[in-house]
Amino acid sequence: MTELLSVRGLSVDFVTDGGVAQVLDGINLDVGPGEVVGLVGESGCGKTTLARAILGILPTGAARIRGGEVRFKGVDLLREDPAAVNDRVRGRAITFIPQDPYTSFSPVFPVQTQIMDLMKWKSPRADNGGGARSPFRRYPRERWRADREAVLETLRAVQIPEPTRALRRLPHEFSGGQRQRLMIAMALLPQPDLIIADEPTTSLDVTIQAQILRLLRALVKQRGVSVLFTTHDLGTAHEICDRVVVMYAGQEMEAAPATAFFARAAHPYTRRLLASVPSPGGEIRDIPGEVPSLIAPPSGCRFHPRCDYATAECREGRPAPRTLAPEHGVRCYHPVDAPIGADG
Amino acid sequence: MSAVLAPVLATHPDDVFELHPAERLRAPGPAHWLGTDRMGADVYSRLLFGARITILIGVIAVGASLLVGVPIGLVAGYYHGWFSDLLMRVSDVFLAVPQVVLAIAIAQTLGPSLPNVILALSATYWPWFARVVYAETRTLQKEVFVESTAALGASPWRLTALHVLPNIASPIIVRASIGMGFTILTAAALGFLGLGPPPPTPEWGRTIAESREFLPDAWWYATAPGLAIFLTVMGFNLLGDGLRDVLDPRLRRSRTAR
Amino acid sequence: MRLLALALYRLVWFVPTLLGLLVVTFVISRVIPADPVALVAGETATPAQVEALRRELGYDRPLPVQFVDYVARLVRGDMGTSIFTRRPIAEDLAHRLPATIELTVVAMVVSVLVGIPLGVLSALWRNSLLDHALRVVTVSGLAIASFWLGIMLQLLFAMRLGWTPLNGRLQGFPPRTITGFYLLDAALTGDWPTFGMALLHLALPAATLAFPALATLVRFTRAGVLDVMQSNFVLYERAMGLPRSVIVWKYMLRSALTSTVTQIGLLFGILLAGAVVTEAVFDWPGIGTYAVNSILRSDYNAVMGFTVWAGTIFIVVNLLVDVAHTLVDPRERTL
Amino acid sequence: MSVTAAPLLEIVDLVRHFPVRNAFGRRTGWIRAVDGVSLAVWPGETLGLVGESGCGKSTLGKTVMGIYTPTAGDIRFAGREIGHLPARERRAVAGDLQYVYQDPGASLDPRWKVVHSLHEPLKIHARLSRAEREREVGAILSAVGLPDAHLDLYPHELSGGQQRRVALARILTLRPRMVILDEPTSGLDVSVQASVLKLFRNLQEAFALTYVFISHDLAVVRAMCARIAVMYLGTIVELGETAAIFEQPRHPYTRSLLAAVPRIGGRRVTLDFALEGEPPNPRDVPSGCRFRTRCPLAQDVCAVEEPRLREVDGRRVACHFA
Repeated sequence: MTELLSVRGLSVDFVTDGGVAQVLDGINLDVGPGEVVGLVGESGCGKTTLARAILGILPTGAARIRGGEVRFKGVDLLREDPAAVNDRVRGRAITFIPQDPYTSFSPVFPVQTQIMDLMKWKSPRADNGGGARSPFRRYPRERWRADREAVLETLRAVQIPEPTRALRRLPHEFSGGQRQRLMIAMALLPQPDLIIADEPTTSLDVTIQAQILRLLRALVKQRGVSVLFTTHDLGTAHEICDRVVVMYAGQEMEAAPATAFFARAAHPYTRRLLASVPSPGGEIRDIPGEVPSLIAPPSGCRFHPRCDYATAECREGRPAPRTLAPEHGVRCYHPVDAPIGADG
Repeated sequence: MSAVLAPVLATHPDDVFELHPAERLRAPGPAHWLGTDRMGADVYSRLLFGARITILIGVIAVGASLLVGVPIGLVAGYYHGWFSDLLMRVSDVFLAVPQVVLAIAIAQTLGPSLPNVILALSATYWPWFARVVYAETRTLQKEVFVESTAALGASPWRLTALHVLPNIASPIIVRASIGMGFTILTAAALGFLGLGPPPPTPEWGRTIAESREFLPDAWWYATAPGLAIFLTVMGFNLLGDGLRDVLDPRLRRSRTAR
Repeated sequence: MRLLALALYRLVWFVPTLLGLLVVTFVISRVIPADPVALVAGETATPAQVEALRRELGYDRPLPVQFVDYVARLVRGDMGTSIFTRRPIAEDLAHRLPATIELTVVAMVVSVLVGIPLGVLSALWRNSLLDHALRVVTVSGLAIASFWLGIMLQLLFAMRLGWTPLNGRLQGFPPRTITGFYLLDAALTGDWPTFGMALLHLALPAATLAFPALATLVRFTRAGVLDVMQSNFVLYERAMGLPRSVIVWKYMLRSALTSTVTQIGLLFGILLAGAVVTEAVFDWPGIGTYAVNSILRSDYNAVMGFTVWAGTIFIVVNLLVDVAHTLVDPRERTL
Repeated sequence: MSVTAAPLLEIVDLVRHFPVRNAFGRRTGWIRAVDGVSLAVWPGETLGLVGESGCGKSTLGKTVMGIYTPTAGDIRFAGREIGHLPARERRAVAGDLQYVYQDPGASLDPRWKVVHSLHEPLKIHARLSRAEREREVGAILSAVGLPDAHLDLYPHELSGGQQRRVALARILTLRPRMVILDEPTSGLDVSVQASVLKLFRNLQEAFALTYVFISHDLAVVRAMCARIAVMYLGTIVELGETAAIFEQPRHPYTRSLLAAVPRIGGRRVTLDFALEGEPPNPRDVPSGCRFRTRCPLAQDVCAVEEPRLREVDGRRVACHFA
């Protein structure tokens, strides 16, 4: 399968007051065309950093890319001319849905200003040749009209009532759910190949979350857009993803198609994680120990201090990727071959 | 520091109140590091004694403002009601007039003297403390630890004295330090306008006013006290900024740790 | 409509604040002094003259009655008569007001036009040479005594270099009075040599006055921009690949300005206060010089009149700033 | 749960409204955050209070706790009316009735060492000697699983989980009978959530606690609570045994709410999710039934008559068509 996005061996360090934190440690990740991939992990596992590294918007002062590549349609974005990436990839071929729809709009401009500013540079009808970056660039009348039509149509698609009036309003006049619909519309408008959605439903209520997930999945499937969807909530991942990748402490542990993932996950961490979801029967199982510091992370597999199956080799080196079934890969010396819930 | 040690550091301590007509307006040299003034007094020595007055004005005025402003801010911040509104409105009225203007009016009414300058400055600076304390108290009230301690059954007194006050101490200290600088500037302006302590007190603002008629020749006469004001005020401002940085990080870290 | 309601609301607060100011000045002028009449009469008055004046001024009546009378006079624009010029104080002040406004507005415009862009650049290029240089400017701007700065500028540019006049507003005849602002009048009448002269006279006092205001603006704009840089919408716009210049000069600046606009109100206070001493240094014929001269002549009524005027102007400006703030920040309108 | 025992907490027609003021400070309306809620909590049980943001569940908790005063209605705790007590007497009740915030660590004064924070409640409510206090604090500290060495630390020197334990210990030193837990797991990762829930359970057993468990997370509530009350726009729409309600919800809102919860390892629930729109503003509560604007079953009667909670199928439901 030819991948749309292919991350190989990506390592990112953050310089902090306490020392250098190894936030990403040799990450591999693939997203195929038209595929919705869930990037699941607990807070601090590096999923947001990975999303930002792919977008190329890591904080310039603190973050350092130690190695690896981010291939998008065969081109390594880390080594491409940054200006070209900004013109042709970011906001065009790869768009973004942020976590917090409340603060991701500028509070002082009407929604129309913000959407049309995006369209001025990122509309599929925009010609991003020379001078594309100039702030004084003209917005041709013809294109403006066509773009605005597209905006209204997309707002209808994300079920914003009365789109023409909605455009004139300020962001704070919308509810959280509606703002996230606007964000989805803005992510779709440039007709991208890939959308990176960073915990887009975390701040929403469960019924609104259900509406948004249903809408997002329907729209991207209908348009054949790929999505990389980060979340800490396994239930959300289950609702939206075709394939799930699990991260722990800056390392990817397991990647599997959604059905296989929720039925026969093989990595001990994944299995523990799935088991800690409260069961209807009231049984609660936690993972003993705490998430390690990334400034002095455990050697080898970073889960080994909390793992029931850990052996000496887990401490010595990080396990190489191994394929258990088609598209089901795991990085563990001791993968568990049993249905979920079968182990003690 | 140098203000306290003025009598020791001064090269010509007697000059402060004595006249030496023969040595009028000498340029800086080995005998008089910063030259002499119209009375033939050593500018450097008068500066040091001026520092004592300046610091004295600052400390007493800021101290008095603290004593008035902090309790008012605490009461207005802790209780919600018409009385709080009234207190803050009163302080708003004081803030609504530029400090120099109000201080001029007060100092003019009372007549130029050292205690009156201090009174004028205190009367115009206390609202700043009331404002800061009020705002900080209101912010703190929304903090979970204050609300939860109240829910634990703590009395308002306990809450204010043991939880609120210690937690707003650092902004008060920072404000006080910056207030020293501000007060010294205003005091100098009053002195310059002739509303400060009367001569022969070696007050810096008045010294600059006196020196003007001897410009441009006796440039040192005007330059030295201005630089002294500048360095003193900057010292307090930097101290305030520094204190902000020193007092804050621990708190900030504890709040972002979660 | 909502905006109008808000402006009205601010006006509702304007009246008590103004009344509060009058109470303060009343207390200062009538209650604090042991014998306010003696102050008004001056040092040379005989006891009999003082008593006569006391009855004439109505100072023998109860304080609340006096206060009502005081406010009523002020509302009619009656601030009493200056002992020195023998003219109504309100007239004196009105006559000198244009000079002060000209000076303050020029200083304000200079500090805004220079201060805000410098603040933005200082934040964008944090820890650059420019940023460090500007930090020196801001720290000294808040620490320097403006009268001393004025004297030093005179010493250097007027006395040593002779580039600018030493003081005053204009030598020779002022342009034909249309607005009372020399720059504007000269430009309107096409009298360009006078315009140049007026500008030259204005340069040093305006620079003196603008310096602390500029320092404050740089400081606040820098902090505001640094704050906005952390915000989620800037992250979003970066993630969507908008040109950096659009993010900075449209989105970030606009957000940072909402707090800076509030600062301009405070700034005006700094300028007005600074104007008193700056005018004194440069013999600028505005209300500041008038106030200082009145202090020196113990012209008591005139000083109080000046205080009321300055306070009122300041309150009015803050009212306008409040309204402007609601214009700049749409979130305020729902308040 | 014994039916014969008296309820520990009984709320009758509790109302808490917040005034909405315009720019002139004039009241233009009310936010009807809690609008006529009645329920009872029996000793030793855990009652779940669920609903989406803005449904009034936190306001309800804080009103019971005395952080807000009730606009109307009664709160009876251990047989005593506590909703309208003078401040001093109300503060004394805090010894028996306690409140845990969403982020308990934030309830510690950042400038106080752990030891002082733990002694404080005992200083307020109990007359104990220093030695007695130390014994008490030591016992509680080990119950929440913290070493004595932590006593001399400041909150920012502890991890988030440790802060949470200290905050719980602080509340438990008073040996309260009832604890209101306000969104105690919101924002936590599942594995951390699991340890926190375990801790709550152990403490309930060790200290014979009664919990009111406020949460928007239905999976957590299902695991923790024997009974639940579902809130919508300031009122209770369904109240009864958790198992029964999850098995067969009778109120249409409860049905939608349960349908929205992802269930791992099955059909995607969002494929069938049908509820449209968002909850109305609590300033403009619809006439009659509050849910009618989004309800698939709504009829004319719903706009006219507000349904009362009535006994249906072993639970109480506020719907004309339940």
